[in-house]
Amino acid sequence: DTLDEVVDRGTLRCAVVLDFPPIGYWNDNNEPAGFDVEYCKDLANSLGVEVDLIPATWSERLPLIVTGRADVVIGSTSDSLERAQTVGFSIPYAVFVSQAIVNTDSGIETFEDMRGKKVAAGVGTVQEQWYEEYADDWGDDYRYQGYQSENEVFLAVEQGKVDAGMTGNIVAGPIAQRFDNIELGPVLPFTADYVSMAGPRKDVSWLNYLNLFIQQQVRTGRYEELWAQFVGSDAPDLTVGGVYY
Amino acid sequence: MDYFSGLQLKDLGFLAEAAGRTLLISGVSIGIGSLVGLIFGWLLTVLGRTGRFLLNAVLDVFRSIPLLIQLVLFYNLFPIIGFSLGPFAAGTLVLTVYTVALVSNVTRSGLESVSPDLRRAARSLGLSYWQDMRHIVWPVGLRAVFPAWVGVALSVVKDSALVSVLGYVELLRASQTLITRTQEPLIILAIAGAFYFALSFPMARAASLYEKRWAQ
Amino acid sequence: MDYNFHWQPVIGRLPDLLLASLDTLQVAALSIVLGIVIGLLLAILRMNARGRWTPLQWFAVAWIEIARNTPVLFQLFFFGFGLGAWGWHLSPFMIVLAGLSFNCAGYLAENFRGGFQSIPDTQYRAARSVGMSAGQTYYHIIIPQVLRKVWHPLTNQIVWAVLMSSLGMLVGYQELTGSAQYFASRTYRIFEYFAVVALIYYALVKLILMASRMLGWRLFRSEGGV
Amino acid sequence: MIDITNLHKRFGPLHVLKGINLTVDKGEVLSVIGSSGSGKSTLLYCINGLESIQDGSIRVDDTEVHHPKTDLNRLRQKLGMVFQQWNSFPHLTALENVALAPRIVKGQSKSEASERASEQLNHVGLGDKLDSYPHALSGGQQQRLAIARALAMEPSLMLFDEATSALDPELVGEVLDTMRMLAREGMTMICVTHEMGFARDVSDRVAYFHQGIMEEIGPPEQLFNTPQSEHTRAFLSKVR
Amino acid sequence: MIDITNLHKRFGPLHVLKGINLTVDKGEVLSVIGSSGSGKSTLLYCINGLESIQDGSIRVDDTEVHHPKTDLNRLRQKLGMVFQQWNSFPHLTALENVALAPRIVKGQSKSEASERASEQLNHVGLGDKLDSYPHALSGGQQQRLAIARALAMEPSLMLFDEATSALDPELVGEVLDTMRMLAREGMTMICVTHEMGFARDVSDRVAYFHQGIMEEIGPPEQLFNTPQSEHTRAFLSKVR
Ligand SMILES: Nc1ncnc2c1ncn2[C@@H]1O[C@H](COP(=O)(O)OP(=O)(O)OP(=O)(O)O)[C@@H](O)[C@H]1O
Ligand SMILES: Nc1ncnc2c1ncn2[C@@H]1O[C@H](COP(=O)(O)OP(=O)(O)OP(=O)(O)O)[C@@H](O)[C@H]1O
Ligand SMILES: [Mg+2]
Ligand SMILES: [Mg+2]
Repeated sequence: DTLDEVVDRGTLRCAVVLDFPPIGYWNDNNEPAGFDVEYCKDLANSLGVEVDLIPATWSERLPLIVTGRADVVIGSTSDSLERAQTVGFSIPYAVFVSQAIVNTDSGIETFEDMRGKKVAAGVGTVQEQWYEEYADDWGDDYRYQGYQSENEVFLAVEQGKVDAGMTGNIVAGPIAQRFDNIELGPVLPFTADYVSMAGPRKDVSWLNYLNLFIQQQVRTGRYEELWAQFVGSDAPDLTVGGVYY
Repeated sequence: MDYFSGLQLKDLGFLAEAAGRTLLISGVSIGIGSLVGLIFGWLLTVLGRTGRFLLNAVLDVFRSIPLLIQLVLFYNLFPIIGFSLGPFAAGTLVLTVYTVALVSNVTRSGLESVSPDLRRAARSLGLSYWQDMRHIVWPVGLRAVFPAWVGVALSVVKDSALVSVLGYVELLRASQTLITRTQEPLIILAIAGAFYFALSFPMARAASLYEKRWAQ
Repeated sequence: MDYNFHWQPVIGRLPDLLLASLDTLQVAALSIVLGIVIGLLLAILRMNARGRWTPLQWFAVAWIEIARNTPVLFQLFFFGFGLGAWGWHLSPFMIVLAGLSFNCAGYLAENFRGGFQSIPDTQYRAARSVGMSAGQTYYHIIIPQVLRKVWHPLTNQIVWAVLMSSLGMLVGYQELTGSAQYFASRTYRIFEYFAVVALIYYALVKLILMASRMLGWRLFRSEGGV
Repeated sequence: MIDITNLHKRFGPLHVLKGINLTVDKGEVLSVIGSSGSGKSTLLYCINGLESIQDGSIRVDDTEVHHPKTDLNRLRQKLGMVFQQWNSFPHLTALENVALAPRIVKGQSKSEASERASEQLNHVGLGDKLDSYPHALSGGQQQRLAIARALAMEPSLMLFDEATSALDPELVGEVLDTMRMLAREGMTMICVTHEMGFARDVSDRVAYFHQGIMEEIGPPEQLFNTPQSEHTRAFLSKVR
Repeated sequence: MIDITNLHKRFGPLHVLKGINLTVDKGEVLSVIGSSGSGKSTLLYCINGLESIQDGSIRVDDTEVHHPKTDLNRLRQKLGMVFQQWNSFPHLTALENVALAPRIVKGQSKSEASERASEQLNHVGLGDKLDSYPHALSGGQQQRLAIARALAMEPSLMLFDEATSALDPELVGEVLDTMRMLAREGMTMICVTHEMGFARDVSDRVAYFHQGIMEEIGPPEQLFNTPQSEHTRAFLSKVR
């Protein structure tokens, strides 16, 4: 199985998304950095192997697993049931709330204001899928635009091509700070976005290993530490009350 | 914490390195692709009807499907059939096949452009088929299509930008990375564009001058 | 490798994909039309550049050379984020249209120039010598012959535009490739979707070539067809 | 009919015609001979207004060809011209080739133009080729087509620029015969030619051009049998 | 020297040569005339083994040309050939054009081949063009180059296929002069030609071809002055 293969090979092929600061980004030495990148390194350490980081776009994440080019994706992958038909998921390793960033001229304050406005998200993100549920209701007021990367979404909002972009709350903050004409928009009425690591669907022992790794990260306080380092606020609770995973 | 930073001098180095990778992947593809394409082009002039039709049909497929699709398809196909290729290997393979498809066409028309009279003249001096090929047909035919070949090579260099969709960090992908970090699309795109232009324009020019001289 | 192909979802989406291929054809057709018009203008400007160059001719030459010497994808990005930085906002459709038209105009301009230059001078002189005006000469004598000369490269350019419109995916336009990627992003069965899309492109290209041959045969039967 | 005085023509630094004086009368047939590059074709183009001139004047029936007010398209209808090659329009049938200019330049109706065109084609012996495209005609037939096309504009002067030199030897005859027929019918003609036989038999006068200068002009017997200039002698000995 | 009996050549359904019988002796100069498409070029190609034949035989110095065992490349060294057009190798200088075949076919050393090549070029009057590329030579010079190239293989028979018909009238003379020189030197020659003057002056015999049949053959005076066949008469009257 993958676990043996990784140990034999001596490298862990870990896919990350690098246009999603602070979770994954290129630092000013043009090297990968961020919360997910540190997780990849920790995972490799736990196995005693080298890490081989594979930069991916949103829509490339799962094909990398399906076609066996990566051992694991640590890329803010929301654990939807549709996706679970294609890849296997670990227990959640982080949780986000979906939030909009808006152009200062857009006049958007609430989610309802986004009706009739141009709204963007990355192709293949959960925001895109959840937002599409409003398509039938809104009719012509539903004006959605997909982009290849989160970064293109930010650029589009910044340049005023679209009125709002949908992303995770953690990313939204820094973006709004960085650009003069972007500000934080409404928190989106979507369910909380539990994100998991993804691995080959049938490889249960590998998924088990990943589950344990996530447990250990929280137990040892590494989770809190990295969250504080990159996101800067309190690390969110990874459990859901009233049900077993 | 600031995850973004302005454009720095060392970013130019980053772009230069990526430009090197653009040259590497297109150079390898053009090199191998041209060799194989020469052979296929020659085959197209000597094969029988069916052979020619079949070979043409196969090569034609690669000219009739967007390169982007070919790249994504092959990149995903190899692991499925059992061996995993990195972006560089997969990109090189697809670009090479693409080059073969284009070069074989160019070669064929070059060889066919050598007039039968010229070949008769060579044969009438007692040159054998292979001597005729080696000393007359290849040099004359290939010289005639050299400019077209340069055109093919340059289009492969430019199309190598598409390998970026596989995650291979060539010039265009590198500029995207920098755009992500610096949010300065205009200047970075201008640098990338200038690089392609500086590579392509002089070569295209030289080839067309050569063509004019040769046409006389 | 134990990969199981899932074709069912793709088959289910086939009608959507075929609809999307109409978008592909539409953007390709429009950019070819624009490319022809602009390409003709550029060719005429460039051909008239004898001796001293005017700014207009510099413009034409710059357009032609940039279009031919940089990647199409670069040109699309430029019309996408590049212009955006100046506050010009093009919709993804407009980005693809502008990028492909820009590119086609540059390539076609050179084809047209070659076409014009391949018409022997005596054709022009023969027409003028029977009293035709310059306009009449172009309309009745030169253009029909140039059209025949550029028919083949023009067909190639149309095919090229169809193939290259697939880059629409990378700038957010949902033509055939973009839609396929969009649908595939649900189940992540990229290979299956793209395999089907490859077939559709192949069929489109063959259709275009056939149409061009038939039309060319009708138009140019005077010279034994194309 | 034609009156050329002190004609100078330059292509940039190249001085191609260096002061030509020449008169051609109505009904006269003038042959122009001379080696390649001596300016023969250029002379015809200047007469037709297809090339500008730098000095001197050309008058056709008292119209100054290069006067800015001259309506060249009108003038050219008087001057039929036949070139060495590539001169039939390849995308039109023989009939359309001939009928086009009368229709769009003279404004004849389609049926009138067609009728006259087929008369002209009969005249040059192409009555059975009305609907053929040029690529289906032999070189000689194409040249006769070009003659018919020029005649359809009812010109009063015909200019021939080496009309036979691109033809196979066997096809030369039929074109020369057509030109002979025109000469007999009294057409005024200037023929640049390499066919010394034709020049000798048909012309009223022959002019020899050498490097932009009309070295010698006179009746054919005189020019061929007792050439005055050394250059003429050298040229004639080369072309036999 | 050459012995052709009952030669038949077909291109698919097209019967191009219909039973040719012809003997050419050593030192003889034979001119072949006839209208376009009558099979003259095809005859030369068959003699040279560049085209297969369907019936009959061609023997050169007692070697059966189309016998499967015949080493054609060897045979062709005996048979120099000059074509109508475009037959100098455009990528080689004049010297290399001439020296190539002796070097790679006959295995001469580079210096030996070059030396002989420059002799041959001198012979045809191109001594000052050794290092010129064909595109810098006039048509007549290119044809003389082609003759030198053939001569460099020291052939015992030269085949000329309308060697002058693509040339400007002024350049024809120099090539014909070279051919005359060869004839004087005693070379055996078969010349397909449109130049009746040459055929009359230089040949020992002239053959007239018509639609794949050798209609008439004889000394030039006889063929030109008292042609026997009606077709010959018609042809001669057309080419003057
Ligand atoms: N458009 C042009 N621009 C520059 N030079 C020209 C042009 N047309 C002709 N010439 C030059 O003018 C000279 C005379 O040319 P012209 O065609 O009149 O000669 P010609 O006597 O007709 O020769 P030929 O017998 O080869 O047709 C030549 O040196 C030619 O190169
Ligand atoms: N390779 C070929 N395939 C088919 N037909 C051919 C081929 N070569 C020649 N022919 C035909 O054979 C006939 C004789 O051709 P050939 O070239 O021998 O004529 P020719 O007497 O040399 O005429 P010309 O004076 O035009 O050179 C022509 O009808 C020609 O079309
Ligand atoms: Mg001329
Ligand atoms: Mg022949």
